[in-house]
Amino acid sequence: MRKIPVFTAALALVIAGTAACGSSSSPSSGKGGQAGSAAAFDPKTCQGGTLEVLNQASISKLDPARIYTSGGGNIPSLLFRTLTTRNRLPGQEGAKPAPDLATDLGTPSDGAKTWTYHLKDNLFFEDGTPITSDDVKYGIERSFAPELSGGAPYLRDWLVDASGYQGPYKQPEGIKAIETPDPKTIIFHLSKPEGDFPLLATATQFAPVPKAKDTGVDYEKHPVSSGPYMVATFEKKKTLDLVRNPHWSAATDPLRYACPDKINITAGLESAVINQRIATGSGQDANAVTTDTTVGPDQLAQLGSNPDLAKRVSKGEFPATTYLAFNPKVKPFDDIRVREAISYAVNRSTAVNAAGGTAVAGASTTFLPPQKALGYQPYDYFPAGATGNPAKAKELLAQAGYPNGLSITLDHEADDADNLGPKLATAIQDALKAAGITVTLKPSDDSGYRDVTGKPSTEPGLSLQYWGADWPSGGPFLIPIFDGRQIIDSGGNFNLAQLNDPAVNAEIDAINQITDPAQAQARWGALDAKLGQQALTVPLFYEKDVYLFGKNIKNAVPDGWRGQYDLARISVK
Amino acid sequence: MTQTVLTEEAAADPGPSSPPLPRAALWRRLRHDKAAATGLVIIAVMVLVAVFAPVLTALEGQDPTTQHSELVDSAVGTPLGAHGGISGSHWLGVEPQTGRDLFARLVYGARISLGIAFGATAIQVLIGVSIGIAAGLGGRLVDSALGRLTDLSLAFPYVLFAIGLMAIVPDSIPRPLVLAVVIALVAWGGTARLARGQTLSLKTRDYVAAAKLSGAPPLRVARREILPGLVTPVLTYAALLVPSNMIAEAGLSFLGVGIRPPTPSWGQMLSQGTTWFRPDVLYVLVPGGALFVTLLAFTLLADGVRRILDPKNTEVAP
Amino acid sequence: MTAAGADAGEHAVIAGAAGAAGAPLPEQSAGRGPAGSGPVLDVRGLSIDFPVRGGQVVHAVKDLSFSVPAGAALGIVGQSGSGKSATALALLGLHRNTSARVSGQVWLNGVDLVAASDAEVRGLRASQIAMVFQDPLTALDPFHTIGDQIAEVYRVHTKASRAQARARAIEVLDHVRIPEAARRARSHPHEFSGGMRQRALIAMALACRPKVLVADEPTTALDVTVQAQILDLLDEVRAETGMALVLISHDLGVVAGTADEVLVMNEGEAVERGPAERVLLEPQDPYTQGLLAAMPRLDAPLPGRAGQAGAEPEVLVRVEDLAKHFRRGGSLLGRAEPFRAVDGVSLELRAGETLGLVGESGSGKTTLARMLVRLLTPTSGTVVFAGNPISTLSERELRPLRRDLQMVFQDPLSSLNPRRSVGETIADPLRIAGTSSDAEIRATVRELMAKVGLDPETYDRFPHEFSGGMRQRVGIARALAPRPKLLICDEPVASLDVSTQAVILELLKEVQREYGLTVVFVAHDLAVVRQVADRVAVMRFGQIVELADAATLFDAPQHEYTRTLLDAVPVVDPVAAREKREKRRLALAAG
Amino acid sequence: MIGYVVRRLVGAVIVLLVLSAVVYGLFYAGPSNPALLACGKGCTPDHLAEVKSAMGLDKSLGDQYLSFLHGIFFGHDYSSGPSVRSCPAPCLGYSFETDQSVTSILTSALPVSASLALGALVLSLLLGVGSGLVTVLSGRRWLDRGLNAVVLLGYSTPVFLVALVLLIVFCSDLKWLPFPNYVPLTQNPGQWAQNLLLPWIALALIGSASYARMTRAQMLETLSEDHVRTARAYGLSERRVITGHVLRGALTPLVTMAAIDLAAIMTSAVLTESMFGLPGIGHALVDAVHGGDLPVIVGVTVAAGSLYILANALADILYAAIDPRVELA
Repeated sequence: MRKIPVFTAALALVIAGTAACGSSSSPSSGKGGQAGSAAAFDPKTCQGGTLEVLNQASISKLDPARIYTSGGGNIPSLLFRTLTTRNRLPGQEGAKPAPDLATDLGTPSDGAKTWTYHLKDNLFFEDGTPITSDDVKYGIERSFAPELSGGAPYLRDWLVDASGYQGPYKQPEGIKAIETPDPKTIIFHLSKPEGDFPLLATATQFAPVPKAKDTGVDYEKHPVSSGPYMVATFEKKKTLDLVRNPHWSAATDPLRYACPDKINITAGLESAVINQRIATGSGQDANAVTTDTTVGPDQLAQLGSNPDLAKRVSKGEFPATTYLAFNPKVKPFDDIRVREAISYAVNRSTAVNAAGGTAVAGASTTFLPPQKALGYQPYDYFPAGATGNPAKAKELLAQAGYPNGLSITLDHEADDADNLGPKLATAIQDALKAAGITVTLKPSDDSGYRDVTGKPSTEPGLSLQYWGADWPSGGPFLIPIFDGRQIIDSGGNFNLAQLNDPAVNAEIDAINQITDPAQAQARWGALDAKLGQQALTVPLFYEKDVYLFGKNIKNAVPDGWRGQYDLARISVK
Repeated sequence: MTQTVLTEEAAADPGPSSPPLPRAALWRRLRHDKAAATGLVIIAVMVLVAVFAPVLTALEGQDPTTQHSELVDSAVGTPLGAHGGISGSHWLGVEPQTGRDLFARLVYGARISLGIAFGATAIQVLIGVSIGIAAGLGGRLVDSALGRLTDLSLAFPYVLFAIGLMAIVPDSIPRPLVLAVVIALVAWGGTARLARGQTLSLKTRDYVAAAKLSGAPPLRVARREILPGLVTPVLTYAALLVPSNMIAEAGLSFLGVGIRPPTPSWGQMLSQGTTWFRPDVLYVLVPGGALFVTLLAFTLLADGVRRILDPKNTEVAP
Repeated sequence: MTAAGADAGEHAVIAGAAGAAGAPLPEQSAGRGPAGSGPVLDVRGLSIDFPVRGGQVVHAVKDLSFSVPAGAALGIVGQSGSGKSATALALLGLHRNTSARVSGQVWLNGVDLVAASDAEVRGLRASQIAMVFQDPLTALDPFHTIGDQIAEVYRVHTKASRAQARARAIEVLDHVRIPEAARRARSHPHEFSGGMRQRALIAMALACRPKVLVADEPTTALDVTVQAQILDLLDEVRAETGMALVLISHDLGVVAGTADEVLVMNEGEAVERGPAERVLLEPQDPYTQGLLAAMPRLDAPLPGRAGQAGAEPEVLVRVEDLAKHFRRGGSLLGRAEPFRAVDGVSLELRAGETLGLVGESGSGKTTLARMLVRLLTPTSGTVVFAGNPISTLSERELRPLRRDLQMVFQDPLSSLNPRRSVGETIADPLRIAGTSSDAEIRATVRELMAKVGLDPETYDRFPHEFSGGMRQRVGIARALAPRPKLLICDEPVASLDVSTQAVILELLKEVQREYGLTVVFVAHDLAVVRQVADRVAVMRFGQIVELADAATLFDAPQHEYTRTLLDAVPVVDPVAAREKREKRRLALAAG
Repeated sequence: MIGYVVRRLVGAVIVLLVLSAVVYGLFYAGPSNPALLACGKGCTPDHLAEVKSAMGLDKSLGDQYLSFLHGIFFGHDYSSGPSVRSCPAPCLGYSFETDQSVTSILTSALPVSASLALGALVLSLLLGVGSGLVTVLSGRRWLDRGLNAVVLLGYSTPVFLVALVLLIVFCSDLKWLPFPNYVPLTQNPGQWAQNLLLPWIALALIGSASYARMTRAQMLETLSEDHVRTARAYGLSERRVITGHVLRGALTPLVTMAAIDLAAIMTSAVLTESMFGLPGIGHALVDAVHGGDLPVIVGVTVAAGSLYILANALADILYAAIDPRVELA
């Protein structure tokens, strides 16, 4: 139902590309895993069988440099170990990072501007060669090559003097800001304090790549595995079959259980078919899961009456908000009363229904989703109730000089795959009609939509938007949207309000220096609440993720980072 | 979309030598042909429904775009109440998720489905007949150029090209118009081929020579001698084109490149309905049934006309 | 002609007249015995009905009786719709499993084909009675070779081996004088000419040595010279094999030289039957008499053409070295040799004369005629009409001259727009000229209609409501409407029954006189041309081989081809016909 | 014969050239920005510039088209750095979004589409021709009417409706079949057929209508031909008449229809592929359209058009080979 986009502050756009690269996660409401098997689950005896993964999104990229993931993704994380990784636990604990290749979460120094990591012992690639800190450095350098673009842009921003680096093919001397004094140690020098660095280090760009095996753009045909599985066959956009990596050792990797002997991923399926197959569960489908298809209305409607099916759902929350974005540079949205009127007029019931109902979306009046890891603080400055307050909206419009109503255009995506399509747009259209606002809908194809809305010169006055966290923290949620220095004129901009408030910018810099998560959370929450008063966005709903899994699947527990069960910990036995 | 193929069959059989049937006689026989008459009545009803959609929805007291979140289950979006929420104020129930009135959407959807089907057919016939006559009456060069053009249009993978075209047409043009034009543009070849074949056959008739001898200029020959001879075969063919265009519209809307929301179209409703088959079967049955019945009506009519006009009238095997 | 045959003939006429099928006479019981002197085919009280739409029934054949002795030849003659073809099909039981209802008896070799079982009838077909059909183009399966088709028939009836059947096929093909029979047996039907195909069909008929051969209009689709060859062949194989022949034709001339006995049918009934000489030379029945009178004949006295022989009339049309070439099978990789439909024709048309243009199919006569009125543009050469070079003028320049050049077409159905009323069709040239008011035009049209023998009240009727002859009158009226100077008649009577032919020819002569027209009369039928033409041009392979006064051309033809043509024309007098056949045979032997 | 084939193919190539030029021109000269679209989602300005120069979009449209044509015969290397994306001949373009040559997308989609089309065609022919023959040969009026009704139903049912009902009934409710999941023939023929069964049935239910109607009409026409009367007049049994002299003539026109159908299903069974999740050509195109992947749209359209034209040419050649009357000089 939902493709899984993740976002970047600086340059890049949405990537739904890779099969896996799912969303990241954060403290989950932790309802998942009531299957009860979680408690009885023993990772020691779970080995065996073949896991089937049925996905919609094509597996079009498998190069760790090119994948855009949150927390290392679901499928990529089976192949690539990274310096740190998500903690893979339900609830709030799961929203934290944990050491992976590294021995710990890193040692900050110089006011969180320098981060030092040491690699564990006995780490090997699938061919048996040992993993060194140079391999990690090389993996990061590759991701700067233009022909391997696609990953998150943070490193380019954060590393000292790295923004002009063109990758190891053109500049074999490498990035000065990364030091590898010995094969076990790697040191990162940042241009500014970044308390979130251990969370960023979960990305696949932090996976080691052996220089000797690098074949450039062809590397993805068989990326060298450092994780529990390796590629057996890979057919772009169709199938990816994984088998055990003999040189991976569970001793160095307590978080990945690696239960199934084989994992077969099939892409390009219709969402309805995926859900039907998992629900029906005949034959191999009893061992099936999906990493990109939330449950459809057919199965949702059955959950109440079908206890067998109800046992086979995982309910989590990926921290993401769907909202209306204003461009205050465009009339009439320069007038805060118009923005407020629209905030009052929206009908969050129909909006939530458009997304599939309260089972998969929760009405939201805050920009930050209701998760502690992000620093959520409740507020509702323009109370619209469940179904909108058109009277108050009309009043404000009259004050703003539109006593006879208003005609505006709403930009949205052409299809409903990202929940930014016609369904939500028509719900908004219908709700605003009650307040005397006539909405003209303007759909664009996915790519065209990002292109139009991401360029300040062409940005429409009002558009449907979605924002998800690259990792469970308030920073990646608020910075790209509200930091004035993140406005990008050439395209790929996400600060759609084009807000450049020195006070806000300064507060962001201040929070970034904090390395204590609890402290930072409180400050992010306060910043969100303050920004909310300006009515630069109309938050509509936050995301709930309900995934089905097959009859034989055990330990399908949604983690707190991404709200989704973790393939590295699922068993089919 | 094998449906596109069947129109070829009709094109291959111009059946030129049948004596003309006066319109009145055709009408009389049509009324006595049970199947064709049924088709005609259904089409008439559908057209009336489409034309009077605002009146009908006003009678019901609903409109096709107002969302009723109170009428659907807030958790999963299924309509509340039995049979998709059928009630005195919502005659066919409501749409899942949005709670929009299904009857209102159905009757407004008829406007789109029928309008585009008729519109596309009209454009197709216009293009096809013009090109066909020009090719048939023009010289060797004109004929071979237009013949190639026709081959080309027939060679275009129908659906693929329509999808491709829909993707690049700017949004400023009204969508139904775009759809009608695109459908017509990718499928005028059959009509052109039929019209050309018919023209070539009529051209050799001596009465065309006689008209030339009477001093008739070429345009008069085309209008007075050729065009009337095309009316019957082209109309018969067009009767088959209408349902095939309707399927094309439904298919494109189904694929999400057709009509844009909130404007209702049957194909689009069906495409939404596929995920609701079990929780709300009515949501599939209503637009699906309407589409099926209308298509069947057109096919019955076209078949009836063909049967009546067929000089051999091979209803029963010898 | 045997006495028994004559008796049977009398009996048939009597039985027909009495309207009773009657009990078999002793002769018939004899006929059912072993093949001998009695009739091999005996038809008694045959009636055939066809149900049509609306529950009505057409009585195609009513109570028909006749018999054919072994080795004899019966000619059945009738105009279209007389029931002769339905009768032919009944002789082989081919109405089985159709909607036709057959009653009466058809005795063949001791079996009544009407009552026998399907298997029995199948066994008799080809082995006892075989049939040759009218259109040799469609009568053979296009997918199989000629030899295979003959061999298949032979094997079905004789249980012969493949090789034997093949040998038999080649044998019969050789018999019907197909050159290189062994090689041609491997050809598909489309590789044969029309005449060859008809020979192949006859060969197929001969394959199982049947006792009776039914030939239904076997030469109607063929040119006159080929027709003569096929008729000669039929006559020959009958003589050689001793089988009986039933020859069915609309043309009295066709049966004259071949049939011993002739049966004339009209509206499903036998109106007259008897020995060929008697029926053709001294017909008793008024219907037969009418048929014979209407038939154009080469031996009738030339019609007088008074007034034409006077002072040298002016030349209306001058044709010089006219040619028309059609490209065929043009391709990307090479150009095929063009087909020279008309190849260097020069002639002059004198005002007020009628020029007959004769030739076989493909001789270029129609192409030439159409170039005379610029319906076709010549490849080279000129046509000068009253001082105007109409072959080179542009369409626009030509338009004012169009009214002077009119044409009457062969097929009256195809030459009238089925979707326009006859009145408007006739009015068309007047409306295009645009010089008269609507009332004037209507008056003129009514006048014209009356003149050509149409009821002016039928102004608003449509062509399909008229008979063929009436339609041709409409065509003539349309051609006359602009008061033309030159009238081209392209086979104007070829698709009409012989009695209608005579009337239309008379009408044409009349209007020519009245309007002072110059007429070019195109026809394949020399006898028809002879009736109307002052001068006659004979065409072959796109060229005029002979051009002369009618009298000269018919009485003393100069060119070899003209003579061949004239010799091939069937004549009604059986004695004369046999003489002509003998002449042809000698010529063939000599050549 | 050879000459005919050559001529027919040369004609096909000319039509193809025009087709590709039209498609190319239409899409690349259209209002959308090809470089941006080709660059795909997640395109950075760096990447965009790279793609732009690699695609040669700085050149004129005509030059671009020529290099597109050149690529078909000689391949094309897209390079803007040390690593080269090579697209060997026949190169129909390069999808920068998925980092694959269009040719490789096509070659992986083609077997799926071909499997779908062949099976559906065989089933359509069996059902359609079979029922057409039975109707005509039995001569039963009720059968004839029944067939006509079925044919009309087939004409009136959109394929996605059939597909949906089949899926629900056979996979979801009765569970007689697993949900379709394409397995290559080379991998497991049994599963290949099992997984394609429903799509085949869906297409055949609709496609066979045309064949049934065509068979019926052709049979009736051939039965009324003179040479069939000749065969009967020469004492051939009804069975022999039908098998020896009717079937071949009656069914020959179906060859043309089948060849064109084959191409049509291979290229245009978008809805069927989409409903049954078959990764065929139609699916690839829909993906490309939704992703705005212009090189794939153009490449697939051109390839599909070629397939169509070749099928037409093949049909003519086949027809000529079967029917001795067609001259091949």
